[in-house]
Amino acid sequence: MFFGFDDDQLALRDAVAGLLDKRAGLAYLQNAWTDPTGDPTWAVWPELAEMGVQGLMIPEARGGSGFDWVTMTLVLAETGRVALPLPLAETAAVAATALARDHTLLGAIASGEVVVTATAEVGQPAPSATRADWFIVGDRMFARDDVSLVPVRSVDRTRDAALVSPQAAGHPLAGGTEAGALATAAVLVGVGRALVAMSVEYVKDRQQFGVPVGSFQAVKHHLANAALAVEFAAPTVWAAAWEMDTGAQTAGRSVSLAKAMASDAAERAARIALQCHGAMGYTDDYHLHFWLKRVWALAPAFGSARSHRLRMAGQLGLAR
Amino acid sequence: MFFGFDDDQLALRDAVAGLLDKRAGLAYLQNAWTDPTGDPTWAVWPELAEMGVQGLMIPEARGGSGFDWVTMTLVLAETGRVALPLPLAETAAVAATALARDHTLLGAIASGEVVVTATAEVGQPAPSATRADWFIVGDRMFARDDVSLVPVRSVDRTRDAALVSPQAAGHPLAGGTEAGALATAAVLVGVGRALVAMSVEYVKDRQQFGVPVGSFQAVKHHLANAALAVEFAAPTVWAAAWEMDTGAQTAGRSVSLAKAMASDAAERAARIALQCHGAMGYTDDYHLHFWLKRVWALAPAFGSARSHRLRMAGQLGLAR
Amino acid sequence: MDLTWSAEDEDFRAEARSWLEANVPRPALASGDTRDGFARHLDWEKRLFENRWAVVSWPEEFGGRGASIWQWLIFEEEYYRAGGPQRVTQNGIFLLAPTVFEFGTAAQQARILPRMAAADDLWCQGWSEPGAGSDLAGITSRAERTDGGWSLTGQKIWTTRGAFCTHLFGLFRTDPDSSRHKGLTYFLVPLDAPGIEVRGFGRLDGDEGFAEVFLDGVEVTDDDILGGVGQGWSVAMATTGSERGLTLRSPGRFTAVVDRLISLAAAEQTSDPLLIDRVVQGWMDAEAYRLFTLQAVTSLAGGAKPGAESSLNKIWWSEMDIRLHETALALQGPAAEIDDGWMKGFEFALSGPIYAGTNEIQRNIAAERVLGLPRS
Amino acid sequence: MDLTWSAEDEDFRAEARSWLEANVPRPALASGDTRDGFARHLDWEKRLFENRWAVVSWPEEFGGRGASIWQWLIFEEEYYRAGGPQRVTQNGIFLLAPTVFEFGTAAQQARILPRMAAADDLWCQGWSEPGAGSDLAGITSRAERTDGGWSLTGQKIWTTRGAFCTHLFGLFRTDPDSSRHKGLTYFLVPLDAPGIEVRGFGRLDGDEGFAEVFLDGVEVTDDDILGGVGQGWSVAMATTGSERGLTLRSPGRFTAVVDRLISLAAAEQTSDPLLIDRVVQGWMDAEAYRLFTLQAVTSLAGGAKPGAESSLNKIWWSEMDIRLHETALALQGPAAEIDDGWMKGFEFALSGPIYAGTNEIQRNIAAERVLGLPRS
Repeated sequence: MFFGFDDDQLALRDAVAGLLDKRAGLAYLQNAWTDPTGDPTWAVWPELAEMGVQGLMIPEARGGSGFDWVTMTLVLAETGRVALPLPLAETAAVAATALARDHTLLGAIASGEVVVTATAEVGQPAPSATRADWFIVGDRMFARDDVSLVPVRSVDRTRDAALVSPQAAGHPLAGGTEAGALATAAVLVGVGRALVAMSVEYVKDRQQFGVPVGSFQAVKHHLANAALAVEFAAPTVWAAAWEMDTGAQTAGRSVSLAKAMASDAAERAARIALQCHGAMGYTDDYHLHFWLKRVWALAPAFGSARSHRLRMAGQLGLAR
Repeated sequence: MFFGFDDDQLALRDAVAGLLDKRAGLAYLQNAWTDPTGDPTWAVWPELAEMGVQGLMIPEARGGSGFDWVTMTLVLAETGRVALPLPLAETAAVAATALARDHTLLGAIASGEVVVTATAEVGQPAPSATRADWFIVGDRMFARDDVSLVPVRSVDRTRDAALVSPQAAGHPLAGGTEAGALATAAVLVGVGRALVAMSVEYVKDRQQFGVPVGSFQAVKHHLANAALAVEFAAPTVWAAAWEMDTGAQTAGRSVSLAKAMASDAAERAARIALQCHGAMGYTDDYHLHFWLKRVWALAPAFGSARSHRLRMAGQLGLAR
Repeated sequence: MDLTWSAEDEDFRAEARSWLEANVPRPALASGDTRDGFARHLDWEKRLFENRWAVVSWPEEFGGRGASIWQWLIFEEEYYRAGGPQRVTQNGIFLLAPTVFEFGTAAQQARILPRMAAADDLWCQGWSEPGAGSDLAGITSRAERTDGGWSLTGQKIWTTRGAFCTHLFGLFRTDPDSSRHKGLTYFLVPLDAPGIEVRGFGRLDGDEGFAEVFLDGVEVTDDDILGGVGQGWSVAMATTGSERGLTLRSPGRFTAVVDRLISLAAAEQTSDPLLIDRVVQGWMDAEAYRLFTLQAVTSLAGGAKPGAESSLNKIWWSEMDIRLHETALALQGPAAEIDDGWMKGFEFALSGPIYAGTNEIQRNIAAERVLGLPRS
Repeated sequence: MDLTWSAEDEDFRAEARSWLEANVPRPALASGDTRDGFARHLDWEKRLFENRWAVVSWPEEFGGRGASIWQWLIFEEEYYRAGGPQRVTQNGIFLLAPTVFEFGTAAQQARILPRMAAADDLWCQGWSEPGAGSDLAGITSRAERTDGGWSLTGQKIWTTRGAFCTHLFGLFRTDPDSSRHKGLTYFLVPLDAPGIEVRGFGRLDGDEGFAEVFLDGVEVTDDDILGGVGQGWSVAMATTGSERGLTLRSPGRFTAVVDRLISLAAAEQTSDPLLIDRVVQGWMDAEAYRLFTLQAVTSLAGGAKPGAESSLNKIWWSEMDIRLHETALALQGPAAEIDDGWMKGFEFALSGPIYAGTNEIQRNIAAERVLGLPRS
């Protein structure tokens, strides 16, 4: 029994975090908000590929590094922490794991040449629709020419979202929605932790009534509640990743647990973060809103907390 | 439009409150806890009858004073305020309104000679089972000889509860469960208000860290939340009473609204009251527990909040 | 207790309903928090005024109908039932006007109110400052005595629709040696005065609904003071009562939202009992708010002053409004991320627990002034 | 990451399971918080000790098995899975013993621990006083120097099962001029010493689970001090860490409750999707607690000290425990008022957010020491 990460996993996480801190900071995100499809936004994509992120879970024989879901969820949480507006979860976690292990596309995914986006069901929004080469809808994948896209204005402008309707049979995948749920849960844990951390910094700094607002008990309790939700969601994500890696019989249930916990925790953290920022959180002149809106887009994606609870009810023998 | 009470209604409420304050204080309640069926506990019953409480809604021709539901709910809230351990809601509100307007029993109810208890369904606990002469189960009433009783130890010892199973056809009633729900909601508003008031007094007095615990923001916010819940439940009870009095088409829905709001508010107030009292609330050496346990018994009685919401879903055209 | 409306009130309702049904613009106007949308909303305000629906509860001499507070409630109910546009004049009508009625001289009332009703003058609120939010008494913008009056200098922020308005009402420190609640004065300031710069900026949803107002030696006169030099705090608190309490959020706003929510549940053919239960709870919360308001208005109509209970009121409606919109988003599923309709409503609702005194402050007030707990 | 158990751990589990299945008393014993029930629980404790299951993680010399912290978790899981009786020795084993291991002399360890493991000595906690609850540093009970040692005078309250215990561990003020956290000393006191009076009183559910302990010139010696004169606060805080954190509430307690809850839902043939959803949420909360604990224990097993995160831990389990029981009561409907089984469990669960530092205090600690917010 060892509930933790090994040195290789932590080193890779830290390397990705370092790259993101350097190349995907606030100025980058601000630009991506108004230009989500532009080259400055996408310049980070090949750099991530060079570091091996897109190929993290791809077999070495196909140009990847053969890491596991545990490592992937750690890395995805880092992308959530900086609200990275690129479809890494969709490409590196969903496509890379749901394609057959010898699929020819894997090499192009690992090298960063190919961008894949994903959504759980027909007619639901998928991100990065302009730049994506391939579109996953549930457990099938389609070439760009084989889908019709209806661009929509997402509350999160960096998403560049479109509703996807397949126009062809597509390629079958294995476990695309499961992978999507787990990857999204990992991102949400990172977003939730960032919301708590940003709020803590803000309330330590912001003075009212002659003291930092973070010294008021109501603010303390709000943030303790946010941290509580996020920190109890996090281990459910790592455990689900480990079960996916080991092919545990309960892996599906654990993924549902992770997504339900992460969705609820991130929504709670978002609500509290906004309240603790007061008016400063309520303007798009300030950066908090990037993380809030990411939560609102991702919490219902790949199954809401409720839909995963319904699934667990069946798995627990409680369905009527 | 006038959402308030007239002078006669307020005078009667105040008279009952005065009697209860004098005759049903803490020492009385403490005694009723260990001796719910004894004469000291029941000595208040004829005094209430003398004041006209049991006959409040009984026609003058049958020995009552012909008041309305609005007055009755005001009075019942007073009995909740002192956690009166007598079946006044069951006798004076349920039996007195659900029996035919010319029923011969009405005179004996008004005079205090007859004690009626009530529960919503077969097999559910009814209070004051030892002393009751008549038993209402849903929309039928049974003589004592026509029911089998299984005494149960209620969490609220003053309830003297028993499970009631009818052994005969009984007398039909009109609107017994509706009356029970509204009467119980009114009692719960009184209990909830008392819980808030007792907690406010306690936290003003109790000192920790050199200050009253009521000066801590967390305690303030707890009690503001309790007051919020109870004070928004209260008008739904008065409005439902008025709709019952005027035979409004939406009266049933309004009763469900009142019971659902009052049950949830009282449970919330109980939880907060206990937490604000700390360990002092967690001993039966201190009086808070009488009110807590009354809430736990009454919140599910005559329909839980959920069951009333289900009913409202139908009334709002939302049932599937 | 009598929860029926008088024949007169029913007539008033019928007249309002019929006018609104015939006149409410279709399709709905673009957001009044954008420059284009604001202009279209202004046209609507002038139409309301011409038909004497702009300020129904004001005396006729100022453009109203002398309607009772009950009729005002009825009008609001009908207005939101009909899907009437957001009231871009509301900060003047609902926040400033009650203060002008209470503290203004006859000359000020005549100068300010009819032009406000006609939407000729558009008022925004200049209270918050970068260092004075929840802690409003931390205001540092100052007014210095000059020969002819006063010179205003400082910075206001979070001024709703400030970039589109013509006038600002705000608090300034007239006594340089004062601190906190003392030494403040309530000023009325034309935004085209020399020395004023207004910078609009985005709300959460990106619409330019906020402004910063920079004042540098702006000249105003004694006539631009409401309620006396140094009386600013107590004068402003009257407005705060309005902002938190009844006037800003009539029950009709929420019953209209609930009606739309019930329609959405039907349109989405929701079969999830949990979602249906949340819709029912939403209806219940709005209904409780309506009844609580009828009880409060009965008390006001009987001559009572609005008190600290308005804190409970604000907590209730603001948190209910968020829950109603969250329920709608849950009904929509992943498509909820599309930024129109309910999502925009949700973003707007999120401001409720923040503005006009955060709900943390409101809970303090409720605990201290309604329940009598000790100040800390 | 490796979430499998070693063969050795699985063997340990199998042995524990088989012994417990054969030995856990049926039907369940009467409450250990009543005089009769306590005696029956004492028999059980002696049986546990004889079979070396009383203190599995202690060294063998003191009556344990030298089990790892992982095996302790496994034992707890099996113990509650089997429906094992409440541990009436727990305040000694889980609160005092860690302190004795850390601060006790070899002589103290030899004197105290084996008799504690054997349930020969029964320890209760003497910390709270009428004026010192959440504010534990407000202790006024005092210890005065005498020729041969110390004389204890004062009053302790909320002492769990104090009326049935033989010894008390508690904090007393040894420096009369001290205040707050300073000048306190941790004493071990036999309850049969002259000058002690113990009065049992009821918990919320009426069982005599609490006691007041009155001390009037009770003589103890220097050997009865744990950790040095004046060191009481820091010595006690070690115990507080245990009380809030892992040891008092192993995940196995809650997974067992959830299993019973799922059975109840089946037995009641619940068809209400809202209730089913609450049961699922209960399972999720307990599962998250189990995983959070595995993560925390991995860190402890790696040599880390339990820290302020134990505050998050305590908030989670205590509030989860109430929700689990509320869900069970909702499943039972009006019959829930019958005061046995789930209702008694609910009443007990309600103590969770109060004892061992209220959850308000825990949230302060989490905010200040985990998140780094400023103390007020």
